[in-house]
Amino acid sequence: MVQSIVPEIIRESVTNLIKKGERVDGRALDEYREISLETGVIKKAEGSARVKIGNTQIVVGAKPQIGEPFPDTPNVGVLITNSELLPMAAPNFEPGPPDERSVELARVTDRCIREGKVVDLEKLTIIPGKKVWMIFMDMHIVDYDGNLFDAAVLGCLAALMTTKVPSTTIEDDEVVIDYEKMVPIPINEQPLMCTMAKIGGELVVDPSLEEDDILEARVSIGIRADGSICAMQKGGSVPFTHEEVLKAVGIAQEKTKELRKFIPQA
Amino acid sequence: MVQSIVPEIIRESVTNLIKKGERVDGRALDEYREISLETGVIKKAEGSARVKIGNTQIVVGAKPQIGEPFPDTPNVGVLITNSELLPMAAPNFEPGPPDERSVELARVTDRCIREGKVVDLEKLTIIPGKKVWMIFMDMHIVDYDGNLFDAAVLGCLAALMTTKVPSTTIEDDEVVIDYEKMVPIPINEQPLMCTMAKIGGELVVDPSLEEDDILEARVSIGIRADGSICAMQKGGSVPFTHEEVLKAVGIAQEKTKELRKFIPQA
Amino acid sequence: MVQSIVPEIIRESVTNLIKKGERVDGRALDEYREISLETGVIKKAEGSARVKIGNTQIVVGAKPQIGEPFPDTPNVGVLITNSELLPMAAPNFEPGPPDERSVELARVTDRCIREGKVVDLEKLTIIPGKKVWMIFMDMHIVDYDGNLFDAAVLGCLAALMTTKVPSTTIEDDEVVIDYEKMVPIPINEQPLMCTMAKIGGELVVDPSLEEDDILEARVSIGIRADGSICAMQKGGSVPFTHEEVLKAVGIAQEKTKELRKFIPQA
Amino acid sequence: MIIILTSKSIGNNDKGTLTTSSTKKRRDGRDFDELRPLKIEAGVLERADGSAYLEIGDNKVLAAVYGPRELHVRRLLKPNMAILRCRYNMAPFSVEDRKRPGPDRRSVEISKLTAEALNPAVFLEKFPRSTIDVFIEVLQAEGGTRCAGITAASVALADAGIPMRDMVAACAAGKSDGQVIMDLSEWEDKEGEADLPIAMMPRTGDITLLQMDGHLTSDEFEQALDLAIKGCQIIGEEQKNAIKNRYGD
Amino acid sequence: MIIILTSKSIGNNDKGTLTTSSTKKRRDGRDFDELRPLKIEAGVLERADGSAYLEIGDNKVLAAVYGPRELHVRRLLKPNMAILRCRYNMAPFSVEDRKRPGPDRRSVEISKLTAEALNPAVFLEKFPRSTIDVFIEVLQAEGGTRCAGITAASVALADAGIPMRDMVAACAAGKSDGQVIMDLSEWEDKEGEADLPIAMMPRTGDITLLQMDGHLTSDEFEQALDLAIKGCQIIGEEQKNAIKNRYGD
Amino acid sequence: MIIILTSKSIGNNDKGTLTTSSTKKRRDGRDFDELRPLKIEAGVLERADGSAYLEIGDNKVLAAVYGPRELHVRRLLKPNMAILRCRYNMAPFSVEDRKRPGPDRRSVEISKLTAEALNPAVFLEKFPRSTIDVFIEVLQAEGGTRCAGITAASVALADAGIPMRDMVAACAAGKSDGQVIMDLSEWEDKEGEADLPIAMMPRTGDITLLQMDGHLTSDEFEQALDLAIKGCQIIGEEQKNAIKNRYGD
Repeated sequence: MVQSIVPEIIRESVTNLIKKGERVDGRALDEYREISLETGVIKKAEGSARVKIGNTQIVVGAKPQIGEPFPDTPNVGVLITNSELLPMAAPNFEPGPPDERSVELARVTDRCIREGKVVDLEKLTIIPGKKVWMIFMDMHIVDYDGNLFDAAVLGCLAALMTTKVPSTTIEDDEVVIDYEKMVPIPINEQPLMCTMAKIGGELVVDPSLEEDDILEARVSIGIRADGSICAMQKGGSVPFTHEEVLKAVGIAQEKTKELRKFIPQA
Repeated sequence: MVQSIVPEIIRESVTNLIKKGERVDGRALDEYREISLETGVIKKAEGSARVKIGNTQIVVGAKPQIGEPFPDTPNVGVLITNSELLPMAAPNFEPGPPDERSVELARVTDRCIREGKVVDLEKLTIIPGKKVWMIFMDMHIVDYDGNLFDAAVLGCLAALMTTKVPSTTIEDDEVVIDYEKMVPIPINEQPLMCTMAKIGGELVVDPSLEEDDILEARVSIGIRADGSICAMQKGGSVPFTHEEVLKAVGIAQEKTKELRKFIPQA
Repeated sequence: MVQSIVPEIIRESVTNLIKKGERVDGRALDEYREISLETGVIKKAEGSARVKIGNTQIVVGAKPQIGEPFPDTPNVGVLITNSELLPMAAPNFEPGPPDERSVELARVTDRCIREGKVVDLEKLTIIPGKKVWMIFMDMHIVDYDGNLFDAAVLGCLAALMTTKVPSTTIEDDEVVIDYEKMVPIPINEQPLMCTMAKIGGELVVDPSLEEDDILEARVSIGIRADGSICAMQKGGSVPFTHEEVLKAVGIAQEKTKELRKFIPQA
Repeated sequence: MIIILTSKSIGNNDKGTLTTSSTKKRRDGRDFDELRPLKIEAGVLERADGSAYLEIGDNKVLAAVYGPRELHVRRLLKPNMAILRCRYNMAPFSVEDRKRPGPDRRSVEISKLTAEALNPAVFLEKFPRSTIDVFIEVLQAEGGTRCAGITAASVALADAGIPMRDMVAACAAGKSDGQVIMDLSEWEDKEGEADLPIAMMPRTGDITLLQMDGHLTSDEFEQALDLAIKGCQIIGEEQKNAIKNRYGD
Repeated sequence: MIIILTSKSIGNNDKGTLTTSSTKKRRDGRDFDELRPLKIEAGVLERADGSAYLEIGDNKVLAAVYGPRELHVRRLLKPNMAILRCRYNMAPFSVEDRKRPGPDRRSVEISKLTAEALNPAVFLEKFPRSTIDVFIEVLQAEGGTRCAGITAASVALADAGIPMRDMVAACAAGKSDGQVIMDLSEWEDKEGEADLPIAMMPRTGDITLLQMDGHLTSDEFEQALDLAIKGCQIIGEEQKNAIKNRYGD
Repeated sequence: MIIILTSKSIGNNDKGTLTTSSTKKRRDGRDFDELRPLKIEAGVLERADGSAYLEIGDNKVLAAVYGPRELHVRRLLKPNMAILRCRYNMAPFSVEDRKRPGPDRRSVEISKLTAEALNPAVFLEKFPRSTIDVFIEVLQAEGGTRCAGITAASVALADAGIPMRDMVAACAAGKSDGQVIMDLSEWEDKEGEADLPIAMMPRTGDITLLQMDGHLTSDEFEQALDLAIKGCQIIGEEQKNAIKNRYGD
């Protein structure tokens, strides 16, 4: 992936605005852009969602498949998260195997969903030690306008909450799949993620593309419904102070409360 | 693959000749170059052929292997076609995984052979749903002098017509293979392909390398023995008119009749 | 891998010294640098060794795994040798899949160990035709200061001589593994390798990095304890004469005798 | 900015002009010369220089265009014209059984043919030493995605303001259940006897994509070719409407 | 030239300064705020411009630095500063089940984060148009290898004579068996409730790596963060000692 | 233009000159110092600058040469000489069990050794800043393909008009069934005790490829080396004949 080159002049004007508590697009420092979420957008996927934060747009599809559990967790289903920063989404995204940015997005999303205990993976066991449901969750990033993390977690959560698998029964040690009887996968928790950029020494929520390009550092924090923390990831080459980290946790707890209204009703 | 650079002057002279109904190598517009075909050239392959059209030379080897059928076609054998545009065949062919040109050749050949119903794939079933013959057909392009498609289809057809597999019997749900008793694979149809280049507004059959380098567009048409059409592929960045397409079909039907005399006797 | 560029002046001075029977580091032409060998350095590996010849340093880990034998050798265990010329080991080693130099090192080491009959592979059969021990031997080259071959063979031999596998029993056609009862793998022979460089027409033993960079040709010879020859590999683009080859065999037989004192006691 | 167009009625109205007559209804209720419901939107993405979203039947396809722009690998550039590159890609969730991400042989071939199908329509000579990149993402596949992709890509090119001789519209015809038909569905393609996808510049009738596999007599081929051309003409109108709806007349 | 340092005593001595109190001993006998035995050596490799070897618990990690040096791929160079690249890699034999050689998604992510964690400490602006390459090899893994790698890499950078604002020390804290603890072992990480690896420049307290996964309340998070910072401070002292022992004061 | 040569008689005629005597006939009826039937043709391909086809026993090998020519990747070029690159490749159908296309570790090693074996014979210094590319395709393998490839490549280089100090001829000797023998067949190689492939410039006797694996005493090694050298001499004559037959004396 080729780095965007941001003229110094843009950096300065964005930074100076933020220092004054303002943003180029008129938002408050802790304000999200417009968010929209649709589920069930892909009929061929057993679960799906299209999420937009500002102009950032991600289509998520979840596809279950019967497979074998990992040897060390014989009674636990498998969740596999993949992301594609499509070359259509930005002029500097290139075709090819996922680069480090795409890998980071997939892994952070995966940890937030997994450690946030979204899916009750043990209930995805079909035959203990032998057959479990594997859920492949693919994120297709089609338009990139900053802050992929929050959109990714919201989209994956929504896709999983609407995912159904065929009911199964065991007859003579064989799995019988009933596609007529689709059942929702068991959902436990609903963690969400809030990303903040550090620009001009301030924390700004939901960085836009322009802000993303010039940010000094970034922190994404996953928060469960009860306010507890399930995931965290710093990015960028400028440090955070101890105080900034604690402040960021507080902001994330507040803002994910707001985000919760976009979660589809179970 | 690096594009050949053809000086404008060659393009003009070749084109002008063709507009007069003549070709650089003295052929008529609808005339093939010399064709030769040998079968059984590779003892280690269960079926094989070496085909030459002009100086274009392809060695084809067919190797059967017992494998599992695709889940959606449990009673059908598998045919896999692969082509290697070897770096020995032309100065601008490079080592590495098949490029788009090689992929197109393999896929067009595969469709012509498959849709032309050459092999009775259902008869390659050994145990329904469990074991079938998979035929790997590998095309080794060793010398490239234009018009790979027609040579590829002719070579693959000849290799398949001479392919033998060991006879199999089932004992206790196990496949018993008898290498002493080799039987020909069941052949249904014998489609052939005819390729035409559009140069100077004319259709010329069996484009040579020189013509291939300057062609405006190309169309390859697969024809069964009864004259029906089983495959078609346009190439190149210049369009065909409706009339040209119909004319090309007619030419292909005529010329594949001629090609038939090179098919080995069953 | 980028070739080191050695100024002509170094080449001349090293060569002239050798023609006088001397070497830059003061060694005799047939003298090894300091050698050290430790085994059991990696607790997580069932067998391991760290070997140093001069500043060349290789860490070898052997990991057994239960797998299926090759169809044509149903009663023989499997030994797989891999080497990584780590980018940390030299400024011109690059990350990525093994290059030809790394592949050659792994294959020559593998042949010396395999053809030198180090491991009694037949005794690694667990269920004939179905289950055997596969030993993965990975060489991690962490510091490159010339003469990898001799260090690789010595390190792999030492790692294998200290490798233990859990004992297995068969119950109802299932393999029962007893990790409490680790048994050494059966060792037959103890071949070692001696590498010589041809510089200025002379053969010098254990080429240093400086000598490696300017050598005209290289020959590595594997010798069993009884003096018989089990492996040989020439490298470099200058020929050897018939006499040089025979002389090299003699030197290798002498020098591997010296190397034997570093082999761990069984 | 969003346009929803159903071509069902259009297809029916024009039916009478074809000489072939057929009374058998198709599995999904369509006539032999009827397109599936079609919807095209231009300008659906923010970052791309041009974009389009297309639904035909249950196909859902996005196309985006970047360029003309410079390329790092100078060796590939042409001194006298732009090169048009295309990447056709299927989302892993777009098909029944999850598709592994990344190009396979099918998508490599389709990418090549798509570039060749669009090439003749673009004034490449206006942009020497540059590239125009076309990206097609199939979000949901239901038969005929290569045609859907070409059709969408053509609208995205226009949306990007790249000067074109004409739109390129693509449509398949084929034979299924013994009948020569327009615009095969997934089921008709899979169970059918032949598939003939073409692309065309509607104004001149020039054919820029031509593929066929299956089994057709010469007569059937001619019928199918006529149906596919007819389909391209209808689709071409919808492409123009999509652009008009975005930019006005 | 070889320094063996056990931080066990250091950790214990300083324990009283933390506000959290806990009486439960850990599986390996450590207190909640105690590091595993730690050993750092600088200058262990001949070829690399700088290197370090680190053991913490049963982790064995090598780090090597090459640079500042030129890069073939000029496109990636920056006109006003060096770029710091990092490759974190696990030896196939470093883990219970043999790891296939080559990068996987985990090592790609850790490599990126390691580069970001080291970046702020290095005066990159002193070396325009060049690269500094950091290679980390995990020879044996027992929980906390990313922190071990960053800590070792920082010593290797110093050993290479690359001017730095401060060392970067890394240490995880987390929660296991209901208790917030410092420096999780493999078992505590695997069976535990949360893991919080951080990297820090000890002089300023600036945090250059920050990751968390698991489940922590705000209070637990704050406790864990304090423990991790404490761990970094102890480790930072050992880094300095390692350099002193190699080069003298 | 096509030359068919059987070396059987040649091998037999010269047998007496070797000091080793052996009465046991080999599985395929050959004497211990007898080559398999050999056939070499030069100039068999149209496009390549030089080419050769070789059969020895059931081996069928094609070699092609392109160059001296320029290379895109300038970094690899040498200012004072050409570089000779080699690619040894086996056709998927050349062996009993289909081989997956593309290079494996074996072919990577053989490619490297083949380049090194040919290098000393070519006047590379005459072509600074260029490459000479040698491509070897094994169409059918029956033991000894690396030697067959080198032998064929050498003829292809001559056919390309590239100035050479001498031909490079390659031949293996080894031990099978307790007997030291020349030119091992596939069966003898697989079931045998040792394999010693060499390449040589026949005029000077200089050895440019030397590999061995198996088990040989010093005496057996010397015998095998002598046999391999003898084989190279015979093959060298056939190489010259192939060139003569193509170009005349």
